[in-house]
Amino acid sequence: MTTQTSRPGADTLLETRDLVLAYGAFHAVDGVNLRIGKGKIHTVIGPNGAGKTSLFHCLTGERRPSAGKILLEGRDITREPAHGRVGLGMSRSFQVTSLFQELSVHENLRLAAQGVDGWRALNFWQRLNKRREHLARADEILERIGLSGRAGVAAGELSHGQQRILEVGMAICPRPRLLLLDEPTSGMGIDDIPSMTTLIGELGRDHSILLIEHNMSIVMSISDTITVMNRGQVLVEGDPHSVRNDARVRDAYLGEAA
Amino acid sequence: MMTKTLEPTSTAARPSRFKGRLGAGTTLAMLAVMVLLPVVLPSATLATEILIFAMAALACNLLLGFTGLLSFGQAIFFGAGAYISALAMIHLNAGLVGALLIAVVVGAVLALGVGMLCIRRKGIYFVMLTLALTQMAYFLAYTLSDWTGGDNGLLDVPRPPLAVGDTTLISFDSPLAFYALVAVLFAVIYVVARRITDSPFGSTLLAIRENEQRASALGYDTRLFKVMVFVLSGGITALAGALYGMLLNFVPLSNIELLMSEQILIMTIIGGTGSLFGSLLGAGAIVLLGDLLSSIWPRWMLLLGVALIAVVIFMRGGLWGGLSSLLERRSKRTDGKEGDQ
Amino acid sequence: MLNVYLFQVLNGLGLGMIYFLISVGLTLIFGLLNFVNFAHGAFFLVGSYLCYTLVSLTGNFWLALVAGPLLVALLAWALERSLIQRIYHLPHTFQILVTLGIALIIQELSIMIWGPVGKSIPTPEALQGVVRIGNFAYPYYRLFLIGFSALVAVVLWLLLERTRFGALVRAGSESTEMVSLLGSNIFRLFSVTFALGVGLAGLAGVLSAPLRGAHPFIGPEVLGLAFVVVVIGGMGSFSGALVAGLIVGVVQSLMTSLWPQGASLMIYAAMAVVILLRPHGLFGRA
Amino acid sequence: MLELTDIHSYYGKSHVLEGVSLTVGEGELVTLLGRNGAGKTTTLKSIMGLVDTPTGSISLRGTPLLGQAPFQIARQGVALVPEHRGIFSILSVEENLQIAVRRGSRWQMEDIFRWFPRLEERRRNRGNALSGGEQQMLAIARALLNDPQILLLDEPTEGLAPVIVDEIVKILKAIRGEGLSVLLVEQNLRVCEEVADRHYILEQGQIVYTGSADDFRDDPAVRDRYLALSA
Amino acid sequence: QDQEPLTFYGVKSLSGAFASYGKYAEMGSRLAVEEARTSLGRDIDYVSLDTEGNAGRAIRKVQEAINQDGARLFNGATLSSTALAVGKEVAGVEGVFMTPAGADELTGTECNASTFRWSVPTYGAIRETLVPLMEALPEAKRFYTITPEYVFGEALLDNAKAVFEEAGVEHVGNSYHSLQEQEFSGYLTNAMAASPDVLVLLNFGAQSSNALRQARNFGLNDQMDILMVWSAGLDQFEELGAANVEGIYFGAQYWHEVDTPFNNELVAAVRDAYDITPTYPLAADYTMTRVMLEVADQSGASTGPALIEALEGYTYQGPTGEETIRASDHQVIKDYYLLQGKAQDEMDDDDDYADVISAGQSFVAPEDSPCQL
Ligand SMILES: Nc1ncnc2c1ncn2[C@@H]1O[C@H](COP(=O)(O)OP(=O)(O)OP(=O)(O)O)[C@@H](O)[C@H]1O
Ligand SMILES: Nc1ncnc2c1ncn2[C@@H]1O[C@H](COP(=O)(O)OP(=O)(O)OP(=O)(O)O)[C@@H](O)[C@H]1O
Ligand SMILES: [Mg+2]
Ligand SMILES: [Mg+2]
Repeated sequence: MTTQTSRPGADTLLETRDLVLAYGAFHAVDGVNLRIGKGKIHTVIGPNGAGKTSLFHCLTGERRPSAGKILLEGRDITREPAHGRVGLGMSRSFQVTSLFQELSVHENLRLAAQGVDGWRALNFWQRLNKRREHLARADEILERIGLSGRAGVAAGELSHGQQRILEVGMAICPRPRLLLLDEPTSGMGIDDIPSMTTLIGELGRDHSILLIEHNMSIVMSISDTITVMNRGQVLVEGDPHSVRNDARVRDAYLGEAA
Repeated sequence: MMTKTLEPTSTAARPSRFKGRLGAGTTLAMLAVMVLLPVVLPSATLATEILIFAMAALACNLLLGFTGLLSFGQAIFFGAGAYISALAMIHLNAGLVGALLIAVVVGAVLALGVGMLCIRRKGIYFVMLTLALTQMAYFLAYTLSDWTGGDNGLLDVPRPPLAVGDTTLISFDSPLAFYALVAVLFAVIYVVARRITDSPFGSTLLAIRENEQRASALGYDTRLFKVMVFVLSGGITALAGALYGMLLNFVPLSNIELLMSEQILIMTIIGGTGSLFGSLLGAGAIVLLGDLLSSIWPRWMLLLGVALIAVVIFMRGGLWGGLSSLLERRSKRTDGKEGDQ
Repeated sequence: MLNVYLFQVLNGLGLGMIYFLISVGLTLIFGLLNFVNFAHGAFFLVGSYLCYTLVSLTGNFWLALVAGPLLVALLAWALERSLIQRIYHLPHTFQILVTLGIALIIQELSIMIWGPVGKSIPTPEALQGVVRIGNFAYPYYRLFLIGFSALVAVVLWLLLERTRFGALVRAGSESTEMVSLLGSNIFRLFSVTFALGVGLAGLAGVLSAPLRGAHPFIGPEVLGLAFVVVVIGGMGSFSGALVAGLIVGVVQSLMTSLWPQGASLMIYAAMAVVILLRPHGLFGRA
Repeated sequence: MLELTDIHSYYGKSHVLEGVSLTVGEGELVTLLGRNGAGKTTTLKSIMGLVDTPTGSISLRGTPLLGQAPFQIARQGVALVPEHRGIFSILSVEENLQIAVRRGSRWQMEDIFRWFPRLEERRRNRGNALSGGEQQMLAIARALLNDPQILLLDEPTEGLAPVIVDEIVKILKAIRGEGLSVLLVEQNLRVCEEVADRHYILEQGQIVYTGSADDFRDDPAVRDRYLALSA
Repeated sequence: QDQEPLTFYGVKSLSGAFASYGKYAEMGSRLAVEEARTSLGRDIDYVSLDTEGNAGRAIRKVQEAINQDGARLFNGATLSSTALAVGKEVAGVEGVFMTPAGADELTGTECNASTFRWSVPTYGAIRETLVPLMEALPEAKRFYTITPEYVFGEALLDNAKAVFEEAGVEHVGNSYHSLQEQEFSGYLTNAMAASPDVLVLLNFGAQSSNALRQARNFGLNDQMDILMVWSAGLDQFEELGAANVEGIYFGAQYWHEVDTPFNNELVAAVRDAYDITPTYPLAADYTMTRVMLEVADQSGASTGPALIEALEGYTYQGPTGEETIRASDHQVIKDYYLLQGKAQDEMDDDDDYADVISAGQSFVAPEDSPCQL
């Protein structure tokens, strides 16, 4: 069987080709071909240990793939370091909350907004408050994620759920074209989940999103495309309806929840 | 919602309105201290030594306090600055400005190299790399004895005047005049360093200190930032080293020893990591402690040991942390509503 | 006639075992407690001086060999309970600061107790003399040291890798809270581990005393050496300390025949190269 | 079995629990629900002696626990599976289990491997080479080896695939079947309803609702009010 | 008559890594000042400046003393680097500085009008040990040296090589080692391989102690004779202990059992004052302090240059016998000793570690010295 090298369609934002990530002899990601369309919410689901986070690490530059390529609008970014990808319009959140614990919530967001500045972040002569656009962006995001009341509090003092929200807030600060979210709702309260769902849904209008998520109600309600991974490989790909009704997916993943 | 307080581990961590006010005050306090130092202390020479080490501690603080890099490599820059400026004056007839500039440039370039090597590793391995490089620099200085005087030290280091052509503008032969020179340089560096720490660059350093992985994911090339601080720190440290050579008219091999790195670090930490003013306090405390106690009790270093432990246990923010929390408590008592947010 | 290089290699292996002994306590404390002990050299110093005092009081080296390390461990235990325990959770910077302080205090106290001039400790009677190999000679005492260090290595390895105590201590290096949640008294576990690591420094001090005497300023040098070994081997790695100790010993011994001036440069250069090429040392783990 | 009376807990100066009282009976599975930041985790930590709890009383079968060190509390049979699982990443799966083994515990290694065949497969893996689900199983397994009288679980299904959640639910049922008392903190209502005997709801550091599983099921108003499901 | 008080400054390493030296040096200076107060009948202020074992600190304190208090009379300094730099500072204000430090540059390439040196340079130390040793051991034809790699060691080695050549013996090898080395087994192995008749240790302080200890450990003393050219004298013997010292040859600047009037007085005074036997640093700083105070008093010199003039060519009875301050380079001309360690059961008292084998003076002729004042 011959695999045809795909022509990156004009509507493809990010593409992986035969991506492999090996931990020693074990292939956590084993030849994944993924295509994320522009302006789409693309969700990756799969049982624990399927290799979702590992795939995610490759996309964000946290780990260098053992083989295969990653293309952003046709440009090969496989070897681009993590910080370089932000400049190219990719931004991520972490599965395990990763914040500047001792800095204030506002400062966390401001730093996130400033990050895309590239060389201008190296400016060591201007005062912080001269950079209005970052301050304004931070305020705007604060409003949007509903943490305005806690702007001055150190991030480490927020509750787990609030930290999750801040985590996503930081990811959208730099106005990315592609947003990579790893289990944004993990550990969130049931009451916050709907608002997170709404938030992601809204974000989906301005951004392309790659989402890793276990919460089926979110996944099914907002995804445009769902990729189901299993044992490092793509098991099924399709729209929510077809995935939900796929026997293999029920077997490997959904169980009774379907 | 209730207010939560975390124990502050560093004074630079979270700027509050109070700290801001205090910050502006410190620049003034700094100027006052610099004017008073030679008057209060028994000699201007002692005051000069304090400022020189304060400069080195401040540079160390940029690494440790603001970026979280514990460098045992400061002696490389300090020693190199001293040697290079002395050699430039002795062999190339460099003037004051030339000698200091060469020191700064060489210090910065060395720091670029050391930084690029060392930041490839993190944590204790980073520390050990800087330590190993210091040992190697020491060995090099000791082997190149034709240039450095080896174990005997480099003698006959001049203290040139500020001159234009052949006209001497200001001579620094008197201890007080030299003190004035060092004080002016220190003041400039202090103001520049403050400015830098308050800039986007400085705030990013704090972010890197807090969580490097996250900073990188936000688009910051954290290595670049770290190398830049190294360069900055190396340049300033080398300047301090050059001034030290001029002060003593002599460059001992001990300038480039591990012990020198250790001493600079101790001053930084005792003064308060993350506080520029603290560096002055730390350098002052350590130099004065040695000066006063050594004449009373030969075993005074025991007290230095006790002081080190006490700072960690009781006053983690160093002298500055202790001082500012004292002031903060005071100010809260006086204007209670304003102090609390 | 035995080739001098060959003999240097043999001598280096012997030296390496001593270096292993000097560094193993440091690597244990770092690996298990994630604690950077800059007072390691100072505890070594105490071991050497205790050996001196015990030998001059009783004339019995073997007594010193048993009592010396125990006393050092006891001192460590007391220090751990009163001071170190409070700083495990702090960043390495603070640990370095406190232990530097301890090292200074120990050094100055040693001068107050034993005077600024060093002391010599005689080689135990039973181990005086040398084995002759061709026209070279090797002291019995050094042979004994090699054997003893090997024994220590085996016992320690069994303790750490094959016992529940070892697993618990390793677990504690990751999360103290979780270990207490499993019902183990983490504080006692840590005290024991710290005392063990420091006791090993004391043991090295006692055993080195007949070779190098006791001197109040020996601490920093021993510390530097121990760090080189530990870093090359991988911080916290037990087998790393053994292999790196041997490597450093052999390199150093060979260097004395090849390029003696550069011996100490060489080991620091080796350390830098190892860190750059193998981020976690030869045997360290991420 | 376990009884908390009017406990107040603090992180430094911040007052997080403002008088929480609850009980877990012998062999009972009780859930503790509530929004983010309500203090669920803090309640569990208070029981284990991990947070500052100056007032109130906590007792296990009449023995006061307050004031004891966490390891002493654990030795009396209170086992916590914490929020982030607390797997020792540098130990192998087997070692992770071994250090928890208590002689005389109702469950021994063989039982564990029977219940969690996945863990047996991965027994030589380091803790950090496990997926989230595997880690959760390991954490529960480890707690069971620790001879528990009562098991405290903090969001055991967080971040798990639905099939694995089903697996966990089965395990919870089995544990309850063995007569072990369980206090479960959970956000997944489906799981709660499936396994629980009784529910508590915590809000801003106070218990605002308590009721049996049936009452809770029959009273959707409660959910709307405290858990804002309909939002 | 009313004389203004003399103020005297001792540069002593009281704390830090050279405390073992500074402690005794300080005792010596204090004793001399104490005695001079009665014998000269005038006020003498003594101020000690602690170097903290750090050359930089030492210089700053000397500068301070000079600038603040108008200090002009200094002695002491253990470290060569400190001594050289102090000499320069003092010369800048035409004061007087006398030191027992080891660097030949003090009265050689870096000499100046203000700096005086009491200790015998490497040239004399080598000549007065190797030559008499060769006489004592006519069979010894093969010599092996162990040398620290820096200026001081190099100087000793060059001098030793010259002596070997003159005597027509074979220099079968040399091992350099670095300044920080404390492990000598490798170097001793090199020495064994060369199978010399005499092993010559050219290092000093803790390094020479360890080299000797380990040489005994390797049984080298059974195979060859061992000479430590630059020993520190009594305190080093105490450190090594009788068992290590036995049979070994040592060079020394001072030995308390030398029978000269000055020395006998000194030993008695030190026993009286401190209940110890004088060590080299004690004797050196005592002698220098006493000589400087006496000359200052006798000559009535109130300025540096006058005192320098009075000191130049001054001859006095010192601990080694008659000692002369040579005018051309300010080197004190005095004896250097070759000692041999005794067996423990032959020691007459606790400090009787060694016999004096020979004593004598060898100095580079004034016209050959790089220093021409
Ligand atoms: N550092 C590592 N070394 C070896 N194996 C690893 C490592 N990290 C993860 N693995 C293995 O790789 C597989 C994939 O892990 P990954 O974290 O990508 O899963 P996941 O799909 O994100 O699961 P979850 O939903 O539980 O987070 C797992 O089986 C895990 O055991
Ligand atoms: N270490 C801490 N220091 C200060 N405050 C804390 C700390 N940990 C938690 N808090 C605060 O205590 C409150 C209760 O937190 P807790 O973790 O118990 O909530 P929770 O109910 O478990 O929430 P979640 O569902 O998000 O896990 C929150 O407001 C949180 O901000
Ligand atoms: Mg994952
Ligand atoms: Mg919680």
